[in-house]
Amino acid sequence: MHILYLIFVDPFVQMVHAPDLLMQTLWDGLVGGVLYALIALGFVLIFKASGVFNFAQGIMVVFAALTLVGLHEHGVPAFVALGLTILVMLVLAFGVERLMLRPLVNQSEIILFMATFGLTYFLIGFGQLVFGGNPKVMIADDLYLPSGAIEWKGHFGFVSLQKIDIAAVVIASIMVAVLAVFFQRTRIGRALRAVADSHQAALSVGISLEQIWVIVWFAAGVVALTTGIMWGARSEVSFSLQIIALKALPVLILGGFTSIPGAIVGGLIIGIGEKLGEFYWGPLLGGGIENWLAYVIALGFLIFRPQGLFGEKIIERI
Amino acid sequence: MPSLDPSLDTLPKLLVHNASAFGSRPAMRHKDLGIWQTWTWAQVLDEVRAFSVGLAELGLKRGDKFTIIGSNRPRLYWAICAGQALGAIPVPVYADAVADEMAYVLAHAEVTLAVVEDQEQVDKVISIAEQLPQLSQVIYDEPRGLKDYNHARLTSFEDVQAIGRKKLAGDADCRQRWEAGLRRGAGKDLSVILYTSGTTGRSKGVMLTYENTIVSARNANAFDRLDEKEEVIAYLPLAWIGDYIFSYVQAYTAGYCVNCPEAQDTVVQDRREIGTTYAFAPPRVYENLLTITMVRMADASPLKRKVFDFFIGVARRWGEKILDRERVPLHVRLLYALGDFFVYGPLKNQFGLSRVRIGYTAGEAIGPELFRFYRGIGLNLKQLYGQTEASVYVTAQPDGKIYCDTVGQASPDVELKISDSGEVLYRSPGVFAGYYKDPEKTAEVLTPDGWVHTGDAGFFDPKNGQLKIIDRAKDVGRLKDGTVFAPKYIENKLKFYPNIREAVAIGSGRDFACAMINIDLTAVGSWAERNNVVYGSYQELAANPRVYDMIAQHIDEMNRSLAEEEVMAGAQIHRFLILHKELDPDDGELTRTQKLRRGHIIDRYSPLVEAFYNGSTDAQITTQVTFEDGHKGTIAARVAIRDLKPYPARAAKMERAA
Amino acid sequence: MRLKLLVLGLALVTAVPAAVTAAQAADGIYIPLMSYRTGPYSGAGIAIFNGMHDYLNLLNARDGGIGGVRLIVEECETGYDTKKGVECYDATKGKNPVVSTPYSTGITLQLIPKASVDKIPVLSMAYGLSASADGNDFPWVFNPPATYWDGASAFVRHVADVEGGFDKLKGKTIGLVHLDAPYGKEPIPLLEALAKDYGFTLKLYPIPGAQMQNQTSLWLDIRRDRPDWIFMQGWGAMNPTALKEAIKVNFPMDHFIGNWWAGGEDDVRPAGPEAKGYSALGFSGVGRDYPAIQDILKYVVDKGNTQTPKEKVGEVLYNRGVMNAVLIAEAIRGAQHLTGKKQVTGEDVRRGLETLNITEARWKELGLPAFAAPIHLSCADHNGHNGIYLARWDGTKWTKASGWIEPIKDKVLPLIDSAANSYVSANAGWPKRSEACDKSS
Amino acid sequence: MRAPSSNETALGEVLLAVEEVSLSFGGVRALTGVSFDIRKGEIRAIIGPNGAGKTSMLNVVNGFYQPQSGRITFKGNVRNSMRPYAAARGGIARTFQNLALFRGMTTLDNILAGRALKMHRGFFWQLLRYGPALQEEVEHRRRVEEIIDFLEIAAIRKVQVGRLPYGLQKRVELGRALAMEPDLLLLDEPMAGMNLEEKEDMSRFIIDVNQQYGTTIALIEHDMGVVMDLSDRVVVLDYGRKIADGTPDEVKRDKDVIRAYLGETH
Amino acid sequence: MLYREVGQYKSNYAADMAVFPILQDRIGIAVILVIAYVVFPLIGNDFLLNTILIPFLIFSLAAIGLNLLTGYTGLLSLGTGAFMGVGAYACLKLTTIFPHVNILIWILASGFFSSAIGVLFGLPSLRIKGFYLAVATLAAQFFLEWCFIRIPWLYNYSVSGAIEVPLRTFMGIPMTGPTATSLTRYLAVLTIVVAMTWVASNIVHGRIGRMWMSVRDMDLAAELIGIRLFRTKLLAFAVSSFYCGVAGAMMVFLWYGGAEAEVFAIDQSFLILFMVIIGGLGTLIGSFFGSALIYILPIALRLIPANFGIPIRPAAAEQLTFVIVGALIIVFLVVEPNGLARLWQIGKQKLRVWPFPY
Repeated sequence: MHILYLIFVDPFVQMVHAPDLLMQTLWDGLVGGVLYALIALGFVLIFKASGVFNFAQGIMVVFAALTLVGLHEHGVPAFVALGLTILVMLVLAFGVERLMLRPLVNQSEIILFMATFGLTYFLIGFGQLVFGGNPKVMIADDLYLPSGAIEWKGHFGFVSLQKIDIAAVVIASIMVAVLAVFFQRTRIGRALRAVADSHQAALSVGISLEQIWVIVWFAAGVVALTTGIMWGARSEVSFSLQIIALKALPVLILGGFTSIPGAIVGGLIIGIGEKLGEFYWGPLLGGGIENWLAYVIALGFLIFRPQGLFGEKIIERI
Repeated sequence: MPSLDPSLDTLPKLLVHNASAFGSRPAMRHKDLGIWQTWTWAQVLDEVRAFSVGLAELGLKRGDKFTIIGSNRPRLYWAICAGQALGAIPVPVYADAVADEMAYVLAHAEVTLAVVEDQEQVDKVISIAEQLPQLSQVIYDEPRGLKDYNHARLTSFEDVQAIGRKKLAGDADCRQRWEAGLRRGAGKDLSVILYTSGTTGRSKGVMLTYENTIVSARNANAFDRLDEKEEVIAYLPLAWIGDYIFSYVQAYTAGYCVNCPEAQDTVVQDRREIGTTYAFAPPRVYENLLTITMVRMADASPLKRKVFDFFIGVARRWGEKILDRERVPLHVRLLYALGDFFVYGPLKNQFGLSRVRIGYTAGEAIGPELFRFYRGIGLNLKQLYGQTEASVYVTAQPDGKIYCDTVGQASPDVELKISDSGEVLYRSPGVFAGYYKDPEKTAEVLTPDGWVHTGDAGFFDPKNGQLKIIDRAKDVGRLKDGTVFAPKYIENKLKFYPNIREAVAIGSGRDFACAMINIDLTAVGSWAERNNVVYGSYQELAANPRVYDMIAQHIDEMNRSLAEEEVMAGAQIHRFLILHKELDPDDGELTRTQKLRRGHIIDRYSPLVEAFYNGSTDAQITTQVTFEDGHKGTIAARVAIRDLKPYPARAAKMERAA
Repeated sequence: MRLKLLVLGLALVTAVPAAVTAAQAADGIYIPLMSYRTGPYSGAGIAIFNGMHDYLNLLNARDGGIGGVRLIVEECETGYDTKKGVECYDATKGKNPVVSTPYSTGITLQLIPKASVDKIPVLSMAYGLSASADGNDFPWVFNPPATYWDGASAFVRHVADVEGGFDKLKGKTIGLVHLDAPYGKEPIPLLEALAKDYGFTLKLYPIPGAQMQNQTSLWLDIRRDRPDWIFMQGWGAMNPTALKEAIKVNFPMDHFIGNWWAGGEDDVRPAGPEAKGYSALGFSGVGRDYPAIQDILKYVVDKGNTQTPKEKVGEVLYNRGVMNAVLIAEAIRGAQHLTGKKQVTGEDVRRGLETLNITEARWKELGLPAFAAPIHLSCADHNGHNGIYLARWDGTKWTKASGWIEPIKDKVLPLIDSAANSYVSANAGWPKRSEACDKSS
Repeated sequence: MRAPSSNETALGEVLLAVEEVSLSFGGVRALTGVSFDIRKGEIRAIIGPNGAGKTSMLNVVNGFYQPQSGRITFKGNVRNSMRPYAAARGGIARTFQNLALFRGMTTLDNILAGRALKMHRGFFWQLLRYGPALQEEVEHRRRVEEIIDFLEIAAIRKVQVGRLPYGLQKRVELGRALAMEPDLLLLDEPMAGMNLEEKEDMSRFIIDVNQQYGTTIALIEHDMGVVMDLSDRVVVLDYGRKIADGTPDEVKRDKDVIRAYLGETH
Repeated sequence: MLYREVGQYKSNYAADMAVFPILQDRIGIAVILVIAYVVFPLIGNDFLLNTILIPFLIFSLAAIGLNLLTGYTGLLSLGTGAFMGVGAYACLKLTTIFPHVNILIWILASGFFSSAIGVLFGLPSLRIKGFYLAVATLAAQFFLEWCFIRIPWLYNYSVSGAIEVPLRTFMGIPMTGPTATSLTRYLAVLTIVVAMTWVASNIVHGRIGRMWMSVRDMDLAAELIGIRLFRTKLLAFAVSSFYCGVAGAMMVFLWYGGAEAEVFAIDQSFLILFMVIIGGLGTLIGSFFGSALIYILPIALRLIPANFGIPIRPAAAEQLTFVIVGALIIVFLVVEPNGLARLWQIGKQKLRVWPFPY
């Protein structure tokens, strides 16, 4: 009985009693969710255009952030370093297209998936070789990212909103909006959507498949850089950051592998869901459940909607 | 003349003997349903007995003729024996014979019963049934597709066996009666009538007694020390004396195992699986294998090709010496051992010839290069010379005395002589009893004192005393200037080139020699593919100037080698053309055993022959052809003729001659 | 083409391990360092191994080795991966190493059973298996100068000092923020025991490895629970993230204390000045104001015979590396003294370690006055349970902020005994100590 | 509507009856009130222009689609819909328009897989692949070899089917269906994409299957010539409705059918 | 060139359906077994046995396990590490509760526990496929990992929180624990791997293997021929997890001799997946190749600089190893997406048709 009370009553009592904590949890969930969504967006872009399940998205986040900080460490001014990093991501996109995607065209999904593992290994080694393996501090100040917090106090307690988190939410939103416009309104964007349907259709738009691949990988690279800056500023830039990318996977299940709005909504659901779960129900199990809770939430959804929240309905044709 | 043990003087008697002597040894295998179904001698006897009794129930009796039509399947071999056990005489017919040909043979032999393979043969027999009033029963092996046929005169092999088994089970004496009937057969009895396709005219039915075949077979087994452990594959036409002796009579006398392939086109694979120890094949088979080898090796990587060429070179130079156990330097032995590991062994393995102890080539002269190639890689290939009329064996080469240009010495019990006109004659226990219902022809060939005219011109090689066959006696001609012209000799030389499938040399009574060529579609096709030569059909490829260039080069090479030979130097090819169609037995251009019917060809292509000698550079030709489904049509083409420059006879030779 | 690649690959794969066995140790004392300059924890690793390597190089450069025998120092990269650690161990085993320094709890656990078999002592300086402090059960394993339990107890003693006595601990809440892994959970039994004795409440805040950089909800819990003190058994990227989150929830920095793996420069630098007041445990000196460190700068760093950037010399973890190297060197010296041999073996060094006695004076002799508390090991005590001090982050650097704090030994020792017993009983057939005991010099 | 067929007397009882079956996908009607029957031993053709619902009909029969209404009676059992597994157990086998072979497996394994329902040896014996399990494999292999022999595909026995030419793949698929020893064989465009010779072969196989094994066959085919030659009775669908049903001759003369086929050229 | 197939004919189906129908292959297997059982024990030092061969074999077995699921049945799983962990922890509990039962029996029995867990987490495969299923198996991975850390009962409440492998003997010879020699452990691992590979080969060559492959190649058609998809998939999960579980138990008991939960982390799952894909999906021999390449190649690469006197720091060598392994993975996939096993087949085919090119 007591256990039922702890599961079904107590958390809600707590929510009512300490609304500041609830709000703080929701806010933190929101911020986490936005960042998950950003990583998931990288996955979705690439999956939609090339059918590649890009396992390297996580390492791309680290690699981008590392390049930025590493360049700065070598005395490159912050914004020049930012520009150079974007250039590096472009080179990476070209390299991936030329050396990996093109030779592997028409291979099965799992082979491409595997190839991104290879890419992951490569980037781990390469990043450490060039910039060293020690953790680095994100150059948040040099990029004029805000620090400190806005605290909102009242009789119910206080809610602290980190300025960097606000910035993250704002930048992520802008990023998503830009990408959305880019893919809805531009010729390239239309081509990209056409590719998702059929490769033939894309050719008729007049853009080669190769170009599209470069574009999406580059876009994913920029998304990764943004994620890297934000997450790096929240903790530090180190290789363990790539584990965060795994968090994007339940988001993908939830949102569907091909849906940009799915990635965003999924990110928010997972972000908020896991924070609430951890905070209010986690202690029942000794805490630390956040790590698998996201997957369980996603799995729950999956049983009822095998194609994800926004994925297209799968009709088996024979 | 040795006389046979009367208890073993017929094939059915041998079967009964084998069933007790080698009861559990395999007598026959057939690749069917994916695996090698095996029958021991005891099982074969059981199958044969059941079928035989069934046949008797259906009315087959002593002296009746019955036919066997189909490919090499155990049941058809059993049918032969089953009929013989009743004293009936089998008349096997070529399975690919067209209905006309078949009708003639069956009618001539007065066949009353047919054992055939499948629907295709049943259809054929039904289509000629009107011409065969005596034919009362058709028995088929493969029931597929025959369900809806009128079964009044149609029975399946199994049903016949079932009848036999039922009879055997129900009637205790039946078995004794059957065996008694079997014992009534004797060596002097007529055992089989084999129709020879003959290079000219209608087929003749060669009558052979049990004694003919069994003595011949027994001698051959002794000659090559064959015993019950041999494995052979039966893939040559059932109606051909070769198969009858090798796959049936010799197997029954030696007790060895006969393997039937799954299908005609899996023979190579099946031979490989079985690993035959005793092989028999016309030169064409060896030729095809070599062609395939050369074509495939042309696609191999350069390194591999170098290795291959190098070791084949070693084999050419030393292989035969090693095979004949001559003394060779140690380093050559080592090199040859390496070659055996890298090339010869794998090659023989690919051909399924690794375990072949004795391989015969016969039926036609084999190209010397071809012969040396196989012997070089360690295959004990030998030549023999034989005829249906002799129950195969006339001469054969004993181990260690192998020459590529002879056909060997007289087989055991065979007497040989050369007539004044140069024709080869022989006398032996295998000599046939006569042509069925054709005493005139018999008299032409068989002298009253038992000598048989072979129709081949030959002489004994003074160096080794072995017989050398030049050509058909009537084909050996002379050019106008008197130079000896042996067309077959030239043709065989040409046919060694993988690109040339068939050649027809012309020159008898003419000023100079010419040749009509059939290119090999596999070899030339692959060459074309590699050289970006586009072609849509055989005809198109044959007319291609680059193909002409290539063939011209081959003939030129041959001319040069002819120039080195004293007798033949004058018979170099001056002009040639490539025929627009492949020579085909259906058009009567080849015999069913794929031998050239030269006379017929020269008639058919007379406009081309004329063009050779009136100096035109091309000629129009229209020929009638028979398509696979039997309907006839014509094809027309304009065929180009090329000139070649003959070589002067070699100076060196002249000096020596002088 | 494909085939050739395959053949090439196979040849490579088979050829190389064959070459390994051929390699032999040259003349000298062979000291393999299992290092992790790569991987997620390389931040700490690089500093430590720079310190170790530089000090041992100093001995070679300045003194010509130890007792006239050169030291052959070879690093083997583990990337903090247990698998690779064991691989390193097996790969270097053939070259007669005198000591092994696994530098990862996972690897240490692997090596403990092997040590007695291979006769190579394991020196896990303030990490590894706490129970291995018991020299009777673990004659081949050494973990001076303090165990995690000593660290946690020192923390409690500090809290008591600040609060005004152990009796004041009653009713207080102490939070343990720890990595959710064996290392992180190590202090729990001790803190639980102390909580029972002193009447404070212990709250656990585990951080799973995958969540190291994603601790928001955990710190919300802390905000809700408001513990009075927080002790952090942290590691790698978990530390700076925790500090940032602590700042976010306004947790008072002077009540937030990390253990010695949460007290490096890289751990606090990302949080910057806002982390001012955070302190961490330490047992080796900070800074470069020691003659020996100056010697390193002179003989090693300035000569370019190192991978260390000059400005990193003297940092917390660097100095810890130096200290570890001192322990090794002193043990070798002791072994040479005990045996009279110059070229000592692992067995000799084990004896050297067992008789290790670095007094205050000796520290001074070594050019490291008051660098660490005196260390005295014995056959029974392989740890020393030495004094620990508190280093405080002043916003830009670490400063020593306390004297030597003694661990609460009477609580720690029984725990070590029972842990050693349970290890031995779990491992039926664990060998009885057969090694003779040397008198301490 | 159903005119007595000329060889009705030769036909057996009703094996499968479809009554008033309707099927729609999210508003799109694929089948509307279709009824027809298939009698034991006959070759029944289902024809119709593209998009007439032929394949949907087969999918309903073997349980891939669940119709919204209607009844299916198979071997006297009445149900509203089938599950594919139940259909397979009940003796319905099928081939597909676009091949549904197990591409990674050999011809032999594909056809052996068709024996899945008939193989029962337990897991333990499978682990050892010995004794009863091996014996079972051998027994079924023999049956499969007969099918291989029947379809003349001995030469490709051990070739991965993904590498075979289209025509042969079709044959292997037929082989797999035959391996189930079905009572009712559904063939979805068995001759699509074949050349004349291959079509003739396939026709021969279909007839042989029907005659030799007595298997009832329902087939969809585009080639009218083939349909008219092969089938005993024909049902014609257009836009998901049945417009004709009868012998080939009757159907050929039917006005609706002529209109449907002529009107197809939009 | 080594193949001489003349005279190798099959006169019954049992012989024709044998796993190694060709004599030379059977000889090859015999030679490999002799090397494994006789030559290696004679020449092997600890490095070869303990660092190369034992892990190689264990990873091979785990790869076989995953291959049964992913390669044969077409179900992508990223939970291999956790399933291995279940085996390891189950084995620990079993031998703790029943210490007198032979440890080898428990190592095998622990497979049943991971089997059961595998089936449980295989349940979603009814509804979901492909990458969605892969992510679903991640739930298993993370949940189980959490359990290994959070449930002290699993690790016998040991202070270190790690599995400490107790000493167990077999006929008086120590099999596990610190005193067990590399050689005994190697022979135990080898025997288990050989036996289980043989069993796996039996399964995949028989009825069940065909069912799995049918589901993999075309699940709809499989259903149509009467294969019950759900059962078949769950069976694949069960068998696959069994293999992974045994591999996990061996990993801890016969290789590490003690391990933290971290050993069964997600990285392990990925590593095994690497092996399966690089080795060749749907081939047993590929599992061995993949294991050799992914596990042994980095070791070899790391040893190159040290043994050939290339002046490179170990850390840089390590980083370069990552770069090279990563690049090699891509190169291998480009060269032969079907894995090393396919290369092997091509090579074997070349030898069979030698001297011909095809």
